[in-house]
Amino acid sequence: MQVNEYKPLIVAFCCNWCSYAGADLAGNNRLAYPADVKIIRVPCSCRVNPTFILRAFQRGADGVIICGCHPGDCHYTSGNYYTRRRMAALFSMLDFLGIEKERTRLEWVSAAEGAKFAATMNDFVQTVASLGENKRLEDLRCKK
Amino acid sequence: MQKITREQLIAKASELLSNGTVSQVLGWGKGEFDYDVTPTLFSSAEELENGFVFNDFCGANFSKYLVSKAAKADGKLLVFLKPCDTYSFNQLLTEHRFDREKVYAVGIPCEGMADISKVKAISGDGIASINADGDNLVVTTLYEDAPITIATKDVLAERCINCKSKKHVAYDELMGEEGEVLASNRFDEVARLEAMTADERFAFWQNELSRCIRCNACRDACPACTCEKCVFDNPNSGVENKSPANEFEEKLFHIIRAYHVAGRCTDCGECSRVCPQNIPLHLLNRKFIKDINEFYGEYQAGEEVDSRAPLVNYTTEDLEPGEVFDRGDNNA
Amino acid sequence: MQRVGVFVCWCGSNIAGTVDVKAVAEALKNEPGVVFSTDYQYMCSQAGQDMIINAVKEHNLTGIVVCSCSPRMHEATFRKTAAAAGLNPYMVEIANIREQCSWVHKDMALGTEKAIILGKAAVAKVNLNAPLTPGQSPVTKRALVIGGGIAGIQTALDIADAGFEVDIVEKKPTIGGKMAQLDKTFPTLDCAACILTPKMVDVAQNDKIRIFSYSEVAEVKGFVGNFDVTIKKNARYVKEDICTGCGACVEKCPMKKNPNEFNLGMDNRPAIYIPFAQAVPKVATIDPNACNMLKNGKCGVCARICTAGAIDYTQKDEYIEEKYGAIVVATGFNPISMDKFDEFAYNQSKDVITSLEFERLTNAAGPTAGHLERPSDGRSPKTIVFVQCVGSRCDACAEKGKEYCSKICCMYTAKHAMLVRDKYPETEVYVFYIDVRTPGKNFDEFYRRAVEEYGVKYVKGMVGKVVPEGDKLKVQASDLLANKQLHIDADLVVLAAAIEPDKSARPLATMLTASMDTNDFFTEAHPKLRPVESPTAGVFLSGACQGPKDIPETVSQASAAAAKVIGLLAKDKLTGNPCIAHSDELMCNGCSSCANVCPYGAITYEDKEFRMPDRTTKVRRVASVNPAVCQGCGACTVACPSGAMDLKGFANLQIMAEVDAICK
Amino acid sequence: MRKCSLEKINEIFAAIAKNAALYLPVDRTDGSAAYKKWEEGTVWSNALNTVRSPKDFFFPQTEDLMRFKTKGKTVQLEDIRTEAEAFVVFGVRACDVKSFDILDRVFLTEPADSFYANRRNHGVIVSLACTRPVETCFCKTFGIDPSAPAGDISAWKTESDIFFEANTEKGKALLHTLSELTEECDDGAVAEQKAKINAVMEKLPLKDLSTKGFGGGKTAELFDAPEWDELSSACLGCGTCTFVCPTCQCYDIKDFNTGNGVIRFRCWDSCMYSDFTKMAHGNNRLTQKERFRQRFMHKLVYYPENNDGLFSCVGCGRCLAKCPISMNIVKVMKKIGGNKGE
Repeated sequence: MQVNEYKPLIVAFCCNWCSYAGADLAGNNRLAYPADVKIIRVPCSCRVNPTFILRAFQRGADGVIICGCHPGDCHYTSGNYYTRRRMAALFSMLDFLGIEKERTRLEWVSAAEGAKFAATMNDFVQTVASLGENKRLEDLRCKK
Repeated sequence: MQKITREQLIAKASELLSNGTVSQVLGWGKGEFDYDVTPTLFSSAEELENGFVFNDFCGANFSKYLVSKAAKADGKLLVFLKPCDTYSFNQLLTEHRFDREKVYAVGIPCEGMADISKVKAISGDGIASINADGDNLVVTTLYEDAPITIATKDVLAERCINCKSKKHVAYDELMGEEGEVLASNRFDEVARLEAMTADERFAFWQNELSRCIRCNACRDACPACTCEKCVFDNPNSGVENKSPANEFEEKLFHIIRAYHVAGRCTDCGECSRVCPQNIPLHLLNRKFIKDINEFYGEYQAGEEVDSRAPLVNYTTEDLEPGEVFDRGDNNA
Repeated sequence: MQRVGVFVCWCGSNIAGTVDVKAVAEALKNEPGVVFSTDYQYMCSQAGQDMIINAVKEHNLTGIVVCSCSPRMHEATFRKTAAAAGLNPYMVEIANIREQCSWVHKDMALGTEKAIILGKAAVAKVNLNAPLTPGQSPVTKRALVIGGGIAGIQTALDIADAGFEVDIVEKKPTIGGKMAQLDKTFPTLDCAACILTPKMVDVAQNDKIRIFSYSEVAEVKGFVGNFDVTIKKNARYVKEDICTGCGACVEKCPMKKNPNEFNLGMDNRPAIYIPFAQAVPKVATIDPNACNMLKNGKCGVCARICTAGAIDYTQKDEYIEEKYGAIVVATGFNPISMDKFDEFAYNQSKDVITSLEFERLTNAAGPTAGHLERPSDGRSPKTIVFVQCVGSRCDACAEKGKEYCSKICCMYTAKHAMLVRDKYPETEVYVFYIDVRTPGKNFDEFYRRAVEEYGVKYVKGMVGKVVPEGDKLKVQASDLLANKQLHIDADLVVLAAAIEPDKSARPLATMLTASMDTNDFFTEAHPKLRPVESPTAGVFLSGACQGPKDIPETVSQASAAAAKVIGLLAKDKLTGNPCIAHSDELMCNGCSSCANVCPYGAITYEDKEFRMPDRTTKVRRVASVNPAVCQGCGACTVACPSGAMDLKGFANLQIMAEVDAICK
Repeated sequence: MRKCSLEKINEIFAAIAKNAALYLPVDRTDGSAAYKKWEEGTVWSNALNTVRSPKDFFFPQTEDLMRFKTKGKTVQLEDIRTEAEAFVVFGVRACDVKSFDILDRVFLTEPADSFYANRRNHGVIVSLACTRPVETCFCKTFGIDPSAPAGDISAWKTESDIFFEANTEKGKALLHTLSELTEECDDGAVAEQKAKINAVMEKLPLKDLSTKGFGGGKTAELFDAPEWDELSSACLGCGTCTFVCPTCQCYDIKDFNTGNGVIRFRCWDSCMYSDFTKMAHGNNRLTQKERFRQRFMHKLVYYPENNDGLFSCVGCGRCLAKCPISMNIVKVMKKIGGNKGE
């Protein structure tokens, strides 16, 4: 197995009701994932503005993951359905601009899925780590 | 050559002015050269006679002016709308951006508008005059003794080559014959880019967007960009910026610009028409349109008033963002 | 500029074990706005909270950052602390350095580094916080209980007892639910009907309680304290207020051969029926799919026989709109379908039955009047095999069955086995189990009695196959302790089918905007500390809709839910969540994008006059948010192209500040 | 005067590029031209005008001025100024060369703009006489002779040769480095070329446009002219005219927080923008008409008033070609001032 010295910076936007609680449950169950993942709590995944994602990349993030309630489980009924469309459009556009599509991800993690949360983060960190540093959507001013 | 003439339009406008239907006319004003026209307000038959033009260079989409001009007009404002303009007209109505009661819309046919840079590429620059003659443009220049004849179809603007519709989706009155929605090849270029590798696409856009001077012409000409205050001008938005300081900011502006009009963009092509650096900005908008069509079913912004834009809509069965890339048409 | 105090909690060794709390407090000292930074063993303790209060006073703090456990745990605690210190409670931000740091990262250096970053993000956010004041809304002092089983009954009775009006909506013709179908109850073996039916009568006689039986919830609008609910009262073709429940129609109805739902189809009932003798309301119902009059316009026997004149073939579904302050979900459970479990021959043999069917077979009011008879030939079974965990505790990947433990099966199977051996001592009874789980008062004693006093043969192992052969059921099973295969010729096989939430729960959850887990059980606001509340304010959970439960547990949860409802209804006004959307009308385009995505209809538009730069005025359409209706999801903020719409408490700039702090 | 065969032009470029970065107009695939850094194989464009003017080399669109860092509660300033690289801009037309007179008066008047001065000191401008004026050209209006461009070195191109004449010390030094590739010659061929250009100039549609009625002292007369309403009516408020203009020199100073410090930078601003010169009390020009008027009053009245009658337009014609709605300084001059009725 390849030992990766490079530590990616991952920003995870988690909805308060499902995924943030899922992350808490991962904590309760002591399910480890890399410290590279930093979570930002939002009321709903639909609160995540594409500008936040671009901002994270600008500021030095190597990967951005948005986690919300499973479709149908949104605390606000429909928020995650909008998220799904918004992110499908945004991710596709980033890919169209030649930016690695693996750097962005949308995952549904329920409050009961602590294990899934940890597994998802482990997998995402590994995926991003294998891509290396974010070069295509970076702002060098922020990396000094 | 356009099927409708300047004289017919002046006659119609004069009639509507004189019978009190409208108090002002939003039309194309005569410029310095035969190819430059300025959106102009006319208030009388005399003004029309002196300054109104209609030719193969009247590409500007007037819909956006209704946001500012309709409210100010005393009576109704007459606006001439080409088929593509009517989509923007409806989209603006959907978004409650002007008062329909203040506008008298006359649909006019369009045979496609010419792109002056394409004319110059053939005739050479130093244009002295351009006159339509049947399906041709006759160009005289400062350097050639003989007039140069160019087929109008060879110098059509990119958006007109890929015209999506000759049908007017909104009007109070229609001049000339109604056309039909066309099966255009407007997504071919997007598809060509999609078929490239990610590296190639990155290089392509890097080259295109690096030319951006952030003059905001694309935004300010866009009929979908009618925000009272643009996020890029608003210091409290967190994304405000005035210049493309680096590659990131070039991309940021154009991604967000296209994203903000995604599902609302009628594909009128004004962004690319006005770009002083000839960046194919419409491709970004078309990418969103193509994706939306493929992900959520065909949707044409502005086709119907009050239709719900795809990004403010959903079904429970929508595809996941991860599945966007599993569709096999993307070899990146 | 804010004056921020940072308080880093050790949480004993929970945080301090993996995070150098002193280093965190020290590092955050230098962050912009921070004027005080300290650490303490238990920030949430009274001493910890006092420390915060004192620091606020001593250092004139305007904002507080607590680096501690999840905000879902103690955000409310520290907001109260801030309020006690004279600060606006929304000037508090929590950096989650326990669940999302110390508990998931083993390396002290990495954990500390991350904790500092999370702290910086919280500081960056609190620097942009503004005091928020929640809005207030009135409370409709009436509760709705959805589901009329023992959970709904208990909740309704308790709420009514406190003096509030309660409506029960039950989709079946009678309340009573699953418990009404049971014979005896563990671990006391008292008869279910004997303890349930008096409660049903109490409900019927309570003037605070209305029962909408044979009814469903059709639509829910509004929010905590102010729900507008539409109840669909299905046509039962019998005037409820006139029918005396005499049963004459039931006796005379010619359409007799319809599977009797109450007895799980093990016998028949007429087209017009009363589910059981003690039904509440004791009113007949016509099954429109069975009634010849309704189907073909021929018959009319019941109408002729009914002296009260209660039959009304023209009755239509009726929609009733009512306002409620609180809603309790008590939709209960059902055994899962056995269709996918062909190895147990459920669909091949009538003598393979589920435990609930077994309840009806042993119930004195059941199809056999309580005599244990095989459904196939009516003979008394000599050998009975009980199979545990049918569809419970399945592999996650298995297509059939459920991953979870259904919780009640071990005990009712012990009950069944014991009752058989008690009444028919000559019968051989086997119970195949994976584990026997008996936590509960007197539960293990009960199970041991079954084994030790009643000689029930408990075998650890699963039944592999049941094959009907002649009048026998060949049961192949493994005995894991003896490590051998068993072949038993059984007369009756009883499957302890897993239980699952009622199918009506999922659409109901959508209407209520209440969240569910992947198994369709309703999610509680907190699994330990708020077990009877849904995360959706004003929606409470009672009984098995939240997870598998036995009767005592259901009843205690039902009463707990009632207590929560009473607490809510006792208030005259509710204080809302101040973290709601807000539109800047100077920037609003009036485009309706926000209203399109608002799940609550909280956004309306008005034409407003604005002074333009050129000193003229212009009338523009602008959005405004109803603070009582907005729940603060933020969908509108992203839909808004101009950024006019922002969310208080999670503002664009606040989230970007967090992003910046994390990424720098 | 020295000359060189056009066949050897790449040797000239190579020689210049040996000592300095060389920028020259290159054709782009979209039919326009842009300045590009020369490297082996770069083809010099014949195009008259680049979309962006050579102003960008001396006054780039964005430029970092300084950096702040906060350490604990102290702020540290970092001077990030460096000596500019030596560079040569080749093929600058007479109009664009003239723009440096206008920019110099703004940036080099004390207190001098050290960033601009730094680049100006290290940059050499090799101009080129016009070969093909077009319909949008009106440099003559501002007294510019397209056949006699200024610059550190003036150059003329004929069918076969290129001619150089150094005008400044910097120019002489550069031309000196090319002495092996060039030979001394008389100005006969150049005079012929000049005549050819001037003949074309007589045919230009805007040849009679005059500055009559504009200039210092005209503020009171022109400020409230009723025509401004109509002229500005269609203006979209974009910055295209400003950003392609070789003489527009307004900038905004902004701070960018990188997370590790603050970069204070300046970037082009446009008087067409709604937040231009916005101050604590708000905007001083509230409507697009006021902003539109500012741009042209500045070029035609305010600037000459403060700068010995020098207009801050050079007639390059870029704004005529690029304005999305074809509103421009020529139309303004014809509608207002001394060109009325022409």
